[in-house]
This record gives sequence, C-alpha cells and structure tokens, in this order.
Amino acid sequence: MATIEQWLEALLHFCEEIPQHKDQLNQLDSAIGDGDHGSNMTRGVQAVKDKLDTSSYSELTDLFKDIGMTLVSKVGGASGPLYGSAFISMAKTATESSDPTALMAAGLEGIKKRGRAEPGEKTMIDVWQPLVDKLHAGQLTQEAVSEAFQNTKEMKASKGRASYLGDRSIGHLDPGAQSSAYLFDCLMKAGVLNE
Amino acid sequence: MATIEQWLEALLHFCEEIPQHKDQLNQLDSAIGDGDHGSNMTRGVQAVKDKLDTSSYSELTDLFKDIGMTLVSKVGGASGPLYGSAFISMAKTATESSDPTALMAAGLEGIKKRGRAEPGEKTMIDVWQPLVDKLHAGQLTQEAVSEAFQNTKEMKASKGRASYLGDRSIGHLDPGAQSSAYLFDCLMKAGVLNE
Amino acid sequence: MKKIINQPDQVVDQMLDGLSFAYDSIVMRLPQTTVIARKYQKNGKVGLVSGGGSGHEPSHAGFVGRGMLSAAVCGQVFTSPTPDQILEGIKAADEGAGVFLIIKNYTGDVLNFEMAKDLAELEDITVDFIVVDDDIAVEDSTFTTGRRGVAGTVFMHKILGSAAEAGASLEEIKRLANQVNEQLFSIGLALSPATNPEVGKPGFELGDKEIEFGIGIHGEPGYRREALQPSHELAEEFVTKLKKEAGWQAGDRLALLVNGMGATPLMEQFVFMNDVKQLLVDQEQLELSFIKVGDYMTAIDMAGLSLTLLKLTDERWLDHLNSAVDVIGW
Amino acid sequence: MKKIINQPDQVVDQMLDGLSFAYDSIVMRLPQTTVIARKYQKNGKVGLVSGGGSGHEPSHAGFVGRGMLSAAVCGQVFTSPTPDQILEGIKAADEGAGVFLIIKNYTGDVLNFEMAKDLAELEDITVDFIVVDDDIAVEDSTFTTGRRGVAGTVFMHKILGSAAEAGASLEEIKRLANQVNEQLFSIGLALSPATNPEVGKPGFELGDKEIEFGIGIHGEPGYRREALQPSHELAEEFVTKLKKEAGWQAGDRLALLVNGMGATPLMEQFVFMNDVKQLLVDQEQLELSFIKVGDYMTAIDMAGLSLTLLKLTDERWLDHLNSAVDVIGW
Ligand SMILES: Nc1ncnc2c1ncn2[C@@H]1O[C@H](COP(=O)(O)OP(=O)(O)O)[C@@H](O)[C@H]1O
Ligand SMILES: Nc1ncnc2c1ncn2[C@@H]1O[C@H](COP(=O)(O)OP(=O)(O)O)[C@@H](O)[C@H]1O
Ligand SMILES: [Mg+2]
Ligand SMILES: [Mg+2]
Ligand SMILES: [Mg+2]
Ligand SMILES: [Mg+2]
Repeated sequence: MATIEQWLEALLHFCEEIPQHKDQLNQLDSAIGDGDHGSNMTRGVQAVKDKLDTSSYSELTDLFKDIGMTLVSKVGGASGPLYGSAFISMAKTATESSDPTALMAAGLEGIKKRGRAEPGEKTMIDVWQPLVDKLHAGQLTQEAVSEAFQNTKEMKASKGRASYLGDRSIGHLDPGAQSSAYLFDCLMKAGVLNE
Repeated sequence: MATIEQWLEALLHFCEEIPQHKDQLNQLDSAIGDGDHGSNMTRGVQAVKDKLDTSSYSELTDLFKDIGMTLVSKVGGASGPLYGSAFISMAKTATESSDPTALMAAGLEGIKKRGRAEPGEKTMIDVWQPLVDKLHAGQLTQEAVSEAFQNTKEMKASKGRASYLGDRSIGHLDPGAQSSAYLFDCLMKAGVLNE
Repeated sequence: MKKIINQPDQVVDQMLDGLSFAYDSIVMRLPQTTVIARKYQKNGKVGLVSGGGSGHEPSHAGFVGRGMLSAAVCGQVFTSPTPDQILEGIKAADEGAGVFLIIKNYTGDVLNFEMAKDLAELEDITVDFIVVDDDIAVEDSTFTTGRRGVAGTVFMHKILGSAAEAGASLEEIKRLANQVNEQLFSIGLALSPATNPEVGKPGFELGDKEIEFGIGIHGEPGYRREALQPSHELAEEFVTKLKKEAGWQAGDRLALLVNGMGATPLMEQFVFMNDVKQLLVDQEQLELSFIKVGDYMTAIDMAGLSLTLLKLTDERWLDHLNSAVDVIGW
Repeated sequence: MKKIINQPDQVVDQMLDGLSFAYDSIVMRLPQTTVIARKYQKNGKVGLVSGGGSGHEPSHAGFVGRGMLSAAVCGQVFTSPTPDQILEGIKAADEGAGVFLIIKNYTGDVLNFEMAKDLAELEDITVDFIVVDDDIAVEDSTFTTGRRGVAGTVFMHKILGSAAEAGASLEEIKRLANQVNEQLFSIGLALSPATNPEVGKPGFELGDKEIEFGIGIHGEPGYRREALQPSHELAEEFVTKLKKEAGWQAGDRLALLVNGMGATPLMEQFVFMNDVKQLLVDQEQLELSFIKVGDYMTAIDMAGLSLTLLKLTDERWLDHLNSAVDVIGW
C-alpha cells in the first residue's frame, strides 16, 4: 500500500509535468476545443504546489481535499470542476480506505458524476475508466496508459467543447485525456500505482 | 472670344477626363490627404455631365451656375465648395463679361475667398493663380500648366488636410492642383483658352 | 498579437479595475474577486447573476445595474469562472428572495455554476438557474452537450432583469427563463478569428477572402467555410437557417439583435441590418417589434457578427425589453 | 478588403436605412437625403445639427435624439456632406429659436457647413456654429488649418444638447460652445489603419509590431511611428502630451473619454482606462468626475483608441454630461 509520501511525491511531480506540457496541452485543445487546457491546468497545479509546499499532511483525506478544493477554485473551465471532483471524491473514500485502486475508482466516479459522461465520449474518462479497470485486474502498465490516451483519437466527441465539431472531432487526441495520462504516469513513477 | 459651344465642349471633356484619372487623383490624395479627391470629383463631374446632357444653354451664366450648384451638391469634401464657388463666381461675372480671362480670374477669386487661402499654400490655387496671371499676360502654355502643377511638389502645405503633415507634405504633388490642371488642359484643348 | 495591454495574464484583472473605476456610480468590483456587482439598495428582490469567461465585453459586467444583472462573475479569458468566485457573486446578489443564475451552455460554465449553487445552498441561499442555449449552428441532441449559449443571452439578461426589478419571484423567473429560452435563436459568422491574449495567436486561420459560418463566441470554428459574400447573401443564409429552426408565420412578432463580434464596425452592422430587414419584413412579413444593433456579446477582437431572434410569444416580454435600465452596455 | 457590405458605393445609403429602421422610435431618415433627424415634438428650443463624413459611427447619427442632436448630416465615407444636405438638416432642426451647427475642424466640413449656413439664412433661419478643434496631435497655428476635430466633439454634442434641452438661447449655446472647446483636448493612436470601402485598401501601412501616434479619424497618419508598447506606456505618452497642452493642477476636475476607433475590443479600452487612471488620479491627483469608455467617434475599422480630456472649469458642465438622453449611442 502506497505511503502518503509516495502520493505527495507523485502529485508534486504532476505539478511539474503539467507546466512543462502546457503548450502541448493548449495545442491539443486548440484543435478541438478553445486552446486553454494547458493554461487552465498550469494555473491549477501551480496553486496546488504552493499549497503542498506550505502544508504538511498526515492523512490522505486532507491531502486530497486540499488538492480538490484548490483545483476547483483555480482551474476554471470544464477541467477544474472535473479534476476537483475527482480529488474531493477520493478524499471521501480516503476516510475509509487507503487502497490506491479504490481511491482511483472513487476519483473516476467523481468525474463521471460531475460531468454526466460515460466512456467513449472522448474525454478524460477514456483514460480513467480503462486504467481503473486495469488496476482492478492488477494489469496496469505504461503501455495501457498510452494506449488508453491514443484510443481517444478515433473517438467522436459527445461531451465538452469538442462535441460541437461532431465528426470533425475524430482524428484528434483529447487534451483532458492527455493531462490524465500524465497523472497516471506520475502515480506509477512514484510507485503509488504498480505495474 | 470663346463660344458657349467651346465652353460646353471643354467642360464635357473635363467630365470625361476626371473619371479616367480617378485612381491617380485618389493616390495623390492618399499621400497627403484622405485618398478621396478622385472619387469626390468623379461623383461631381458625373452629375455635371447628366445635367449638361439634359439641358441646353444659351447663356454662359446659366451654364456656370448649373455646374457650380451641381458640384457644390455632389462633390462634398473641401473640393466641392471650392470648385462650386469657382463656377458660381464665374456665373456672376458672366452676366457682365464673356472674356475667358476675366471669367477664370473670377473663378480664382471665388476659390480664394471660400478657401481663405493664398498662393504658396499647396492647393489648387497654386495652379489657378499662376495660370490666370499667364492669361492676363497672354502667355498661357501647356508647359505653364504642368509647371504650375509640378511646383506644388516642393511646397509645404498650410491649408487643407495636407497641412496636418507639416514638413512631411513636401515632396508630394497636390491632388486639387492636378484636377485643376486637367481643367485648364480641357479649356485649352477646346480653344476656350488660347496658347 | 497586437493589443493594447500590459502582461497578458493581467488583462482580466486590469480590465475589471478599469471598468469599475470608470463606472463607479453603477458598479463595483468586489475586493479580491473577479465579481462586478451593482451598487444598489437591496430591497428583497430576486438577485440575478451571470458570467462566464471574459472576452465577451460588454458582456457580462456591462449589463450589471438597475433593471438587469445584480452581479457578473468574470473568469479568465474564455475560461469559466470558478465556483468560489461565483459564490461571491451569489452572495452579493442575494436580497433574501433567492438568486437566479443565467448560465450559457458550456460544460465548464455549467459545472462551475452548479458547484457554486451547491455551495450557496450550504449557506442557505436558494438558487435556481437557466442554461441558455440559443446557438443554432450546433446540432442539438440529448446525447451531446447541445447548443451553445451566445448573444441571445443578452435578451435573457434584459427580460429577467426587468421581471426581477418588477418583483417577480424565483419560481416566476425560472418559468419565464424557460419560456424565453425556447423562443431564442442565434447564429454567427466570422471574417477573422479571435486572439486570446494569453494564447497569443488566433484561434483559427481564415484566408484573405474567406468567412466562416456558425462560429462560436470563443473562436470555435463553425459549420462551413466559404468565400466572402455580399451582406445580403450572408443575411439570406442566416434567415434561412433561423427559419428552419425557429419557424414563423407572416405577422409574427420578433425581437432582433444584430451583434458585432468585437472588431466589426457599426457601419457593417447597420448595412447587414438593412438586408435582414428586407428579408424579414419585406419578404417574410414579420413584425420586428424590438431591435438592437451593436456589440453586446463579443469574442474579443473577432470580426464578424451574429443574428439573434426572439419570438415574442408573450406580449409582456416587449415591455421587459423596453423598460429602463442603468447599466454600462445596454 | 473584407467587409460585410454590398456595393461599396451603397454603404452609406444602406447603413442609414438600417439604422433608421432599427431605431425608428428615436430617429428617422429624411426622405431623399442623408439626414438622420430625431422624432420629437418641436417646442421652440434651439436645434443642434452636427455631421460630417460617414465612417465615424456611432457618430453622428447615434447621438441624435432627445437631449443631444436634432439632426445629423451624413456625408459619403470620410467626405463632408454637401450644403444642400446640411440645409435639410438645419430645416429639420429648426424650432424657431435658431439652429446651432457643431462642425469638426476640417476644411471640407467648414466650407460645406458655412455654405449651408448662408443658404439657411436666405430662408430666414438664424444659424450659428462652433468649429471643434480638440486634436492636439496637430500643431495649432493661425497660419494653418489648425487642429482637427475628433472624439471630443461627442462631449460637445452632449453638453450643448443638454443646454438646448434646458432651453438655452442661441447666444448662450454659442458662448458655452466656445468655452467648452477651449477646455477640450484629445489625442489618438492606431494599431491598424482604416479601410474606406470605396477606396478598397488601407489608408496607410503599419508593420506587424508598429503603432502610430497622433492619427486622425480619417486614416490620416500621425506624428510618430513606434514599436508597440505596453498599455501603460501608451497612456504615459498621451498623458504627457495632454498635460503639456491642457495644463492642470492637483485637484482639477476632468471629464474623460477613452474612445475606441472601431476595431478595438472593450477589453483593451478598459485595460488602457486603468493605466490612465493610475497616471491621472494616483499620480497627477486629478479628479475624474465623469468617464466614458467605448466606441464613440470611430474611423471605420481602425484598431486604436483616443483619449479626450475636458477640464471642468464650470460646475454645470458636469450636470450637462450627466443629464438623461434618448439616443442610440451615448
Ligand atoms: N462532460 C465531461 N466529462 C468529462 N470530461 C470532460 C467533460 N467535458 C470536457 N471534459 C474534459 O475537459 C477537457 C477540456 O478541459 P479545458 O480545456 O480545461 O476546459 P474548457 O473546455 O472549459 O476550455 C476535455 O479535453 C475533456 O477531457
Ligand atoms: N483652403 C483651401 N483653399 C484652396 N484649396 C484647398 C483648400 N483646402 C483644400 N484645398 C484643395 O482641396 C484638395 C482636396 O480635395 P478633396 O480631397 O476632394 O477634399 P478633402 O480634403 O475634404 O478630402 C486639396 O488637394 C487642395 O488642392
Ligand atoms: Mg479548453
Ligand atoms: Mg480628400
Ligand atoms: Mg476554456
Ligand atoms: Mg475627404
């Protein structure tokens, strides 16, 4: 079972990864959205980093709650409430369980509920859902992460801004799926989630 | 002494010359004004042509008055009242004299009075004044026309829009001087004014 | 990018300071927030809160004041504001009779306003809302996000603002909002894209002679790209599309908004208005009972315009549109 | 040239039809003319007529209505209207107490309005006028045409309109106009030139990162070309120039107009407003008693803005600026 230090390491790493991929995320969002997903997420994770740098945590639930609230109040757009809801939902579950699979499953439920979306609609859920499924099966791999992300390319968007494009959304990767893939990468690198 | 037919021929020719040089006049005006002198004058002479085509004249004064009023009500800008005043002033003088020199001198006075301008201010007056002087001296030539027009190039404008440019107006020909040069050309070609 | 700004990430903050200073008899900026609230004696009426990403000026802060909005919550450029900011707007708008949110249909706006509603209800403020979705360029379907909210939202502000001013209850406002939304139809086109100052380059590319039909108000591309056409043909495309969606019969009464997208001179908007008039009045025999022409819901510096129709199925809506207001941008 | 128009030479005609149709409760177009007159019961007050070339929308037709202008005479784009049209405007404005003309200082405008005054006096209408020359970008001298009339003219419309509405006599209006004109100072800059639809190409060229200080409202080039600077530096250039011309002391009261040139989003205008505020209020300790920000005197599709100051040397001017009007564009 992952320690809180591992979670912290993973999440701080995520806070560094996103700004480094800001332009890439904006570009993905330009193709099928409004070009700001990188900027939105960067604004959010920078605030999260400030928060984590000035706080100390002994309980996962406090950590997740702070991250969730910070994301909700800093990111804006669609991704703010969605990532925020993921972490707030994880915070709730963390009062009962510290099992990473259960926590990530709770995050997924938070996103689905807030976004009223299902797998196959070309959103971040198309990374979260298959990877949570893999976690349950004990089969999470680096390849699974990039495969899930790449699968969004051929999907037709029916949620979020990309849905306005209808069929023209096909052939583009989903920006929220990319940022979620980075999250899973970080969690794996820090050993929170195991291959 | 020129006949009314010669005046008519000259002025109808002017009504054809201006539209042919519309772009050139606009370009001259773009350099030191607002780029519309060709359009303004074209709008005016087309209305004059319509008027002349549907009227017949036995008196110069009637002819000049109609042209003056038409120009005043169709050209707009600075050049409309100025050319209009020239012809209205000529119409007044035509009740007493049909001497082309006296008539053109009256036209010049009309412009100067309306525009409150003097020679050397880089306006149409810098064509009218030297050419009326030449007429008085019996020395009007084609070269004198183009010389007068060309002389506006090195002048610094102190009237009209070009004056806003101050020294930067130097080096450009004055558009109103060019259209006036066309008028004198037409009057010479039709034999109203003699070399 | 050629803009009269300082640091791109300071644009919203400085814009709100400039606006609230210039019009300090009408509005104020709530300290430490991006909320523009009206200066007004509270008197137990329903409060109205709108907002969304910035870049649509004069929307939404320009419609805050007596007879329209109680507060506008301004996000980063083209980015929905966050729930904590919206909550501040709701609290400022609350006069004790509940607060009504006017949300444009974008996932981000809907999610953030919904979360704010939850937070407000924790503080015992009754909140209800309408999601405006007037943009017929986007195909509507219960399986997708549905139509976007665009310039028609301004009519929603005006009508609900007038009703609230007249003392309507939260339920009445909600019913009115639903009725108006059903009769509200908009469509837009662009001659040039918008440049978000934080992004630094245009949202899409258009050739020298190309226009794009059906664009959104955030630089979203539209449904068809074509060569530039005369204004009367553009008007025809819009009227045909609107007729198909809105449906109408000779004699029907409409309110109309010709809306500039930010960089389109009024000259062009009025020429277009004249073409629309010929189609709707002379040809379709409709009665245009209320008209506005100008920049109301812009996309920063996009050149283009949109046309909004509201079918006046209720006589009182016209009174609401005509009633006096004290705001910056109406 | 990318514009929403039909034939370029029909633009003014169709624009005026569109405008007068859209706002037919406020104004009407006099048949067979390019005059927009207000719909209003005549009651023996002084009539106010303004106008000039088109392309400055909402000027001047947008300021016709109760409390401002009686009529606006609209010339071709950037071309002064002709005396016969101005005469129609004067006749429409005449309520028996004389008509006052608000002319911007351009040779063409001055000459055509003067001729119209002569014609009106032949018809026994008493006419007087002011030639507004607020543009400090142009050096003033009795040996030249002098300063141009630019955005400050809108404050002139408002103050005189309010005075006329309150029943001031022609002589009183004339005196007031002279006093206001002496305290009126403007200066502008462009990020991009204007394109007159009849000309079809921009009036001047500017590089990708260049701006031009001191431009006029007809695409006239200005006094200096420079690399684009942050908004607060642009504001500094303007304030320095204005201070030199207008002169002021801490505590002086000003009315202020930040005016967009047609293609400049309100976002930028409000950011600029914020920088102007810091200079004038925080640094120069002036009191900004009245402020407007928006498109009031445009140059078609020029991107840029101008800053106008009116030194409020008379307390009553503020009341005139604040009084209610019923016009399209104020
Ligand atoms: N209803 C939804 N459910 C889940 N994810 C969504 C939904 N709508 C959008 N998203 C995700 O949000 C991402 C866009 O986020 P972002 O660009 O930050 O917000 P916005 O669309 O408001 O600009 C999309 O790429 C998608 O992954
Ligand atoms: N005060 C004046 N006296 C005489 N001619 C003048 C005066 N002002 C301008 N002009 C002439 O008018 C010409 C410009 O005419 P035009 O471009 O049609 O009008 P506008 O300047 O109003 O656009 C100038 O080139 C100049 O010859
Ligand atoms: Mg986005
Ligand atoms: Mg000119
Ligand atoms: Mg966004
Ligand atoms: Mg002109």
